[in-house]
Amino acid sequence: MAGEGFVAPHVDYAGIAPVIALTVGLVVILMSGVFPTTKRWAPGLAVLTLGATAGLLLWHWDDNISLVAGALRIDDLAISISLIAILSAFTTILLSVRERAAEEAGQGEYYALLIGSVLGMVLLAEAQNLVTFFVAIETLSIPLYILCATNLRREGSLESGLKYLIVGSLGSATLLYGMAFIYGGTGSTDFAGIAHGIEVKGMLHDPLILIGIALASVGLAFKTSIAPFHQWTPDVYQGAPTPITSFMAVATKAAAFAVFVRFFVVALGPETGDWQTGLAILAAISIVVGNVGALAQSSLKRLLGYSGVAQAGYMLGGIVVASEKGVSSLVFYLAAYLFMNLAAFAVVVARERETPFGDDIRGVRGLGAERPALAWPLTISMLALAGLPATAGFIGKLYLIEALVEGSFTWLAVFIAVGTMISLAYYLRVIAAMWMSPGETATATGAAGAPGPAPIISGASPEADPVDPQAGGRWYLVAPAVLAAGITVFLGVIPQPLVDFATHAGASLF
Amino acid sequence: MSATAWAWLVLLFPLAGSILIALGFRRTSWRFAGIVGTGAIALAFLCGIVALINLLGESPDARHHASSLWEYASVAGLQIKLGIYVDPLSVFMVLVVTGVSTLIHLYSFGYMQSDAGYHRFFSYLNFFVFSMLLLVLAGNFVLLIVGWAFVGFASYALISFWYRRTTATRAGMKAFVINVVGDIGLVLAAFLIFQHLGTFEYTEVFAKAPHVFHANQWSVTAICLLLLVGAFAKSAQLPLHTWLPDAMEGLTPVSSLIHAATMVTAGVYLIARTHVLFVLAPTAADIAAFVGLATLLVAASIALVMTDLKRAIAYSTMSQIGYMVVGVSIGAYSAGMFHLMTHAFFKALLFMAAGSIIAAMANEQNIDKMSGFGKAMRFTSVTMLCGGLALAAFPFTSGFFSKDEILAYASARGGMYLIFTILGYFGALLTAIYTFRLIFRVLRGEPCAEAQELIDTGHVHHAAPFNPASGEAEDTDIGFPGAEHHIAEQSPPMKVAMGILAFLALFAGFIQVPGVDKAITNFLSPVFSDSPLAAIEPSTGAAWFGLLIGGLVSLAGIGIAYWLYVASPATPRRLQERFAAVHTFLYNKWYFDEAIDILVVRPALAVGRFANRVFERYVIDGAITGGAEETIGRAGAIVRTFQNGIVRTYGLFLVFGAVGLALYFLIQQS
Amino acid sequence: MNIDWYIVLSALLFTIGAIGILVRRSPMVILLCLELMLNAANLALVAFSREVGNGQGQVFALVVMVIAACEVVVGLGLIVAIFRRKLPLDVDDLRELRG
Amino acid sequence: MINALLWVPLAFGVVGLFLPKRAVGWWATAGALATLVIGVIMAFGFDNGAAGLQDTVNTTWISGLGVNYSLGIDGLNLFLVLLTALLWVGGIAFAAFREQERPQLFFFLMLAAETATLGSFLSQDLLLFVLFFDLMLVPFYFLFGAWGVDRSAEGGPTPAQATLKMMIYTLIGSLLMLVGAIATAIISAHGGHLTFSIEAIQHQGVPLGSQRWIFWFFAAAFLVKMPAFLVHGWMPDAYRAAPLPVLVVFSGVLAKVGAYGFLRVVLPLFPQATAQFQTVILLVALASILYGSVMAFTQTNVRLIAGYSSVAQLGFITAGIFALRADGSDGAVLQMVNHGLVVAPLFIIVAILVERTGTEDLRSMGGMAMRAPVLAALFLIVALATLAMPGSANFIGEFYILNGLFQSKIVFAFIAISGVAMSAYYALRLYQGTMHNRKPDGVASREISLRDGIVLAPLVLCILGLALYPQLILHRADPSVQQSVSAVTGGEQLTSTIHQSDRQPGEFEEDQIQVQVIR
Amino acid sequence: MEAVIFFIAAIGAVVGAIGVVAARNPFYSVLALISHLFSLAVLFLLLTSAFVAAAQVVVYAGAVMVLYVFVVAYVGSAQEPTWDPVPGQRLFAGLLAFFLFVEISAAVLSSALKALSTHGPDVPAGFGYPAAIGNLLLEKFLVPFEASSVLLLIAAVGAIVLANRKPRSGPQAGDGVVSSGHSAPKARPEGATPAPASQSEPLGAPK
Repeated sequence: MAGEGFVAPHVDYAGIAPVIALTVGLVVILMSGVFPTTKRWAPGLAVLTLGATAGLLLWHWDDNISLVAGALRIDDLAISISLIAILSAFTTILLSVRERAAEEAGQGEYYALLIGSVLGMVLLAEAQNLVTFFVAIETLSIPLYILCATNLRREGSLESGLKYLIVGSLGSATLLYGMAFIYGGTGSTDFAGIAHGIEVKGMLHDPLILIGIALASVGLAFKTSIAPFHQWTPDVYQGAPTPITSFMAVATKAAAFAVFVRFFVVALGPETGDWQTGLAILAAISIVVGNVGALAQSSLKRLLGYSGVAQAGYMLGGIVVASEKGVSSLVFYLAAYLFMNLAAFAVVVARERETPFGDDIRGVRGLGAERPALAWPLTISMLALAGLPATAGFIGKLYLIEALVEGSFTWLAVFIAVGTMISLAYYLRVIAAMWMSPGETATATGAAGAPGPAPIISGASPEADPVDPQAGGRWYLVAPAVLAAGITVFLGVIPQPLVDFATHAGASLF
Repeated sequence: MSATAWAWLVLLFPLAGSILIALGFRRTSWRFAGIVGTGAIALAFLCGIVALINLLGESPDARHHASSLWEYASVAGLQIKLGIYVDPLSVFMVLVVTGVSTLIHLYSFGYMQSDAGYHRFFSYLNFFVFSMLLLVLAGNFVLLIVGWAFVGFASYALISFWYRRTTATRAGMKAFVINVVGDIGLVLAAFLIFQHLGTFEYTEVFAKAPHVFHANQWSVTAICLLLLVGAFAKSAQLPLHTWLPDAMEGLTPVSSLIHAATMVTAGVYLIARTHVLFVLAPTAADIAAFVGLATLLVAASIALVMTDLKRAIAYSTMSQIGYMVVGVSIGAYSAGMFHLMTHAFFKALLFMAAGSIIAAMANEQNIDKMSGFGKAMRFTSVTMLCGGLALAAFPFTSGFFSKDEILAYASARGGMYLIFTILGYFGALLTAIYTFRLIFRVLRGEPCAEAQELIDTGHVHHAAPFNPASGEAEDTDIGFPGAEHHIAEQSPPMKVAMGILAFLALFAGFIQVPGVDKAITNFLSPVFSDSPLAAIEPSTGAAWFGLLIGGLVSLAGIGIAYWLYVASPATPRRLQERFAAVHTFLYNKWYFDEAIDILVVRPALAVGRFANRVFERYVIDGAITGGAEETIGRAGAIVRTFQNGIVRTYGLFLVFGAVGLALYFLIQQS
Repeated sequence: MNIDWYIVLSALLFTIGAIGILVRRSPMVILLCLELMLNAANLALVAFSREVGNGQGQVFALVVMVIAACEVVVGLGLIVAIFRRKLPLDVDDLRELRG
Repeated sequence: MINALLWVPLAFGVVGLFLPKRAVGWWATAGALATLVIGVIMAFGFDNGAAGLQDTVNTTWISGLGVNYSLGIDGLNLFLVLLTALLWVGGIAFAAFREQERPQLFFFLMLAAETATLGSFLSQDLLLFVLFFDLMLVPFYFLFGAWGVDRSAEGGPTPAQATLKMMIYTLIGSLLMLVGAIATAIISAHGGHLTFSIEAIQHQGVPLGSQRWIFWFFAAAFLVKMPAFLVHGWMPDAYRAAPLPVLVVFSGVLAKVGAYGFLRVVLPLFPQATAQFQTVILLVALASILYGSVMAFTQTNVRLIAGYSSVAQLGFITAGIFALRADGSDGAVLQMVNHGLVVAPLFIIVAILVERTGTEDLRSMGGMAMRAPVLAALFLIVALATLAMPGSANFIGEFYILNGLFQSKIVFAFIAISGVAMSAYYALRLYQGTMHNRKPDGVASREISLRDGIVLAPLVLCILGLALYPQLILHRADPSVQQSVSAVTGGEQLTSTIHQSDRQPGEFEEDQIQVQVIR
Repeated sequence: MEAVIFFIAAIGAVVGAIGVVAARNPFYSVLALISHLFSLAVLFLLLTSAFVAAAQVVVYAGAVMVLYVFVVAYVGSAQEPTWDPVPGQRLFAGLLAFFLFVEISAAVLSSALKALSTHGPDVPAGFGYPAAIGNLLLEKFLVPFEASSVLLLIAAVGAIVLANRKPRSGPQAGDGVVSSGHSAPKARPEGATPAPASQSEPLGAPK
């Protein structure tokens, strides 16, 4: 194989156009950051890049082709996940307007890193072999390590960055080690090759493969913040600049789940019987841990972090059943999750900037009377996350549960039900704060400390002092919130389009 | 128009009257209410007469008609029509009810004049008459139950008519709840009947029963016993009688109409109506008879010592109903109904008189405080005497014939049933004694202050209104006992009513005299002809012998009463001291209230308190809700303690997870 | 020398690296320990690539080196930032976020 | 038509959001009235004899998941729908006569709640049913929470806490029900085409093994909703927190959805399981009857007296359904409507009383009949209906229920009927305690205002009307009920069966003779 | 012969690794790591992957380590106290790591894969030589190759973002004090005065 003359691989430039677009965009934005004049174009450029990429991706809708010597494969799953990531990134850009972190890092760098992360996600969603997979996952993570730390003034920001880096690297090291074993066991780094290798080499149920699967799933579970590998989630979510948190909450999860599905369903398809129950147990654990963990949180970002853990548990169900419906339900849920979270985070950002409470729940007290335009989105998103009807959340749960029951994992479905029940306790607490308790803004205009010192776990540290008392009215915060909430409800009433979308994505794997 | 059509009219008038008065309470005068109320009942009475005539026009065995307006609730195999059943028995009852009611309405027209709740009173009273008629005319058990409950409600409403008297409301509640117990008995009986006969219609039930059940089969016995629960509750037979004395809280006209003349006799009617079943269940019938007997004696014994005028009469009512129950249970149907009728007359009369006197006493009911009204209130005392004589079965008064006919029948049936005769006469003795105890103590002797005032000034005595039961001052908002009271002497309507009744009390007995005529028996015979017991009949001689004994007993009783309360007034006190224990026992009404209180009421309330204070708090809120919260909260705390912010701990957990997962994957295969 | 020896060795190194991350508190040393783990993985990859006889593992190893370098750079950058921020270079003391 | 019925309220509510404060109340009332009118029109178009569904709508909603948007009316839900429409008119009008804060939102939520409730009654698709069943809760969560009464002063919960409790309690059930519903569809599909249509599933059937656990998932949802004994923990707090106009519709209708669910879903889809667990559910029902009654006559808070009385009433209804006889279930359907018709006015009256007395403690009320005879009269009628006075439709309802119970499980009937006596006590206690006895100081004994009269009178008239002709409901409900019940009993004719031991007297004598011969 | 080298190298690697973990002083840890890397390079050679070995020496032991040394020199190498504040941390760390090791080795040794207990197949000459690796990199692994280059760029940017702080944010070091008002006490050289600048400075305005 080696030695003979070099034969350049056929590169389908149309196919990798999205990737190229992102790369180019990244470089351009970086450049723009250099000169003070062009600096403020950076957000615009970033939006442009994302738009272009989205367009290119949509252009490839429904054609499943593998690119560049089988390193990548652009199919509906990849596209749908990439689109989710891009949408999330887009919102993040909106939320980052006037965000201190962006200033600290310098516009150019900030958005370049964001785009870089998106690039990683797109690659990850399309990855077809272990090497690409690993590179992509790092391309996804490393910018995030940095972005978390970009609000250099907030100790919490640095802390979260470092924590994320350390645990993250530990995770990826484990993942890598697992990959090594899988490669060793099957002699191939291609997903297809692995599946093939497992069968022909008679490696089915072989310890070598199994240990590989175990370690790899640790790494993936870490990225998707499945308990007990979730512990970074609340801390990092709380410490990171809120726009970045929203990005991590949705996009990272989506991309990681995409590769999770691909890797397990395609590469480890033959081993399904071995890993199903294992993952199911993980799912159950994170449902419980996430939901009970969120109960007593007073920092909204932290609360959303824990709820993210629980939600990840639900979504893992879609992988557990390893069926087409499972994958579709996963994609559906991810899409729904995107909108629910965006609405919530947009509101959090707004309140963070206009109240002295940071992301503390006191910040949304009496919001219903004060700023309905923010209260409704947050309300809807909470109801949706709690899986109440007439929201996308309900349909998503319905979809997942249907997949689970069909895959005869009813017990996990019951877990989801019970978990949801617990989750009401904290989602509704937020709603109650908004509608059923008087506003506290009046009493606490002085400082966060006015009504007793802010609890330690709350993110209400004075660096988060109001940077923009009018934030609650800014279009770039209200519009995303309202829009996302609207879509959440719309998809709860007319889910058919998204269902079709998801079914396509699911079908592309089987 | 057929008899049934008239029967429907009988039902219609009182109902219409009730609604009319109720709706017009704002705009119309009290006179309007009184006239409409009385008129409606009078019309109903006339319709009853017409129905009777219609019925008499037919051959005896064709004298029963069923008629229904619409399907009330008929699905899934049940069939419940809104239907009535007209036969001699129901017509008889209709006449008694409407007749007496008319007079009592007339009486109330005067008696209630100064009551603010005048409209309400007449509306209720008409509604009661309607319910009572519904009860007697009902064509199936469900409708019977409806009427049954309606009269119960009417009695409740009228007992607690002066609803700011706590005693009154409490008494009303008691009456209602006990009556509901009775209703439940009937409902269960109906279910059982349906289970075996598949219908609720009288005609079908009575037609099928003899073929379906055999004598003393458990099911038919059960049915009869359940029916008896209803009957006893309504007719204040042991042990469900305690509500009746308390019901005397109600207005005197009400006591006389509902709690003497009509409603309380519904139990008797029920037994007579369902005699077919009782014939099939002799055991049940005997039980009924013995309960009746017991009630008869117990009530009479209590009546001996009661110092509250109305309560004393109430106990005598119980005792008299005891006679009727005995009668209809052992088979003396027509005799029972006869006594029902006569009793309606003289007992209503007695209450009216009592009401008149109480009014004169400014609402005081304690006979110890009364005396000498004989002079003060001529008319009242005369009428009261008539009633008393009838009640005491003084020879040739109505009570004399009716009561003794029952006892004569008992002796004629012989065997075990002689007990009823003997004890019946003993009861008669007691009756005579307590009746004349009242009469002597109230009418004779030196006029008391109130009486004197009446004699001197001709004005009814006035006093600050107070509640005789509790002694607390009255809330005069709701009028009566209000500004002025009304006594027969000064109120023509009352006079008329009492006069008519006095006449009836004395002479109504002559329509059924052994050997001479037996109008009632003949009239009712088509109803009871199917019962083998109806055939039994004492010979005229035996009957007259019985009457003789009865007469002597009654005279003896009156004599004793005279000796005790007139000749040597000290004796009663001595007797009291001599038999203190007995006296207190009787005075406390055999401690029935206390017993029920301890056996039923307190336990129920205790359970309630337990459920409220302990179970709800510690089990529902504590264990179930709190437990769940606790567990979840704990779990949350644990999760958060591991979330200690130290990155190395997170690493530790990650590795731990890796180890665990790897272990799982490795062992699941081997 | 048989391949499995190499693998076991790499496992040993991997676990030593893990221990390092768990017990050391200086972020720098932790980064070094990460290097250990990645290198252990590299060793495994190379060994396996020898065992299966294709070069993919080696390429993978090379890529891993690059990535390791990136992580180091970012990590060191963070460390410098923290240092500049006058915060202690001790991961245990960075625990404002918890609960 | 049926679509209009379902969506008109919501439409009005949405429009109402943009109206001025003063107008919105009337607008909402108009919306409720419009709904009622539509409902009545449909009722007139209803074919009485038929058992099947009428004017159905059925279109695919989520094709991928086999969920259809299918509605329909039959004997089971016809009158419940009417009841819903009627009570909402009452509740909304009653609220419209009073000052509400943030009225636009208030009435929007009320009307949204109506749509959700109607949806759960109308939907013929299992999943749609579950969806509406859960959805119902959301508006009430806000109504109770944001407009509720704060009890923290008297050591009670705040509205937020109370409603949170309610939500969690009720959603335990309904989430499990969601799983159950999906499982039902998938299992019954046997790998074939997945559908949630109740009829289809009934046709395909569910294997007994699965029925067993699914049954309990559904039962959990319905029993909590009612609420039944042991899972009623949310009721006291919620009832004390709720704003009274909302409580009118809440207690009037929502509890019935649970009972209705048993008839609509559980009996047809899980017949064997139903038969198997009959006794257990009956025990729960019995416990509810006794416990509810006992609590009702020891409570002193007027709301809770009414609340616990509904626990008892729902116990009766459940018992009737699980007598598994047509008459029992007929009675249950009738009783659902009746109870709605009495408990709603009851709460309106409670609201009026509270306004006049400024307290909810029975002990510090009383003597109001004097100056408010009309109110007293209306209250009296309602109270009598509550205690199932013979002659009221409630009596017929309980009569049928108990008869069914009596014929199938005699012992239960005997115990259950004791609840009737207790109901007499607590209903009268409530009436007397407020209307009769001495009037404490500070009690403003005013006559009912004309406006409230307008709200209250129609409801009372409905009670009277039904009292005269309960057949109206029974007759229409019966065919559908027969259908549901026969699913369990295997369709044997459910008329009364003569007891075996009964025989002709003739035979009896022969037996005796034989006996003698043997001797 | 081969075995001997293996063992020497292996021991070197292990010792180096332990050195990294054990050394109190970061500087020594770095040195230990370098030695470790060298011995790994030897092992790579044994596994006939010359290019990797070379890269190992050049990139790692060379470039990366130098970076380390610089940073260590910059932030100063503080002695880390020997005791561990987190109770049981070391114990569990050791135990878990041990288990992990056992599991992995067990997996390896119990694997059914024949090739594991061989030297591996005979490979063509030039296996693992730059040419072969190069081909692979530019054919099969073109994407990862390019991607990792982008990643390097990102990392560089990141390093700049984090490490280079504009002079204006100097005083804001003070924020830390305010910020950590409720966090573990720390050595804080400069005073506790919150910088008013941080409040009033208009953001988004061009500096």
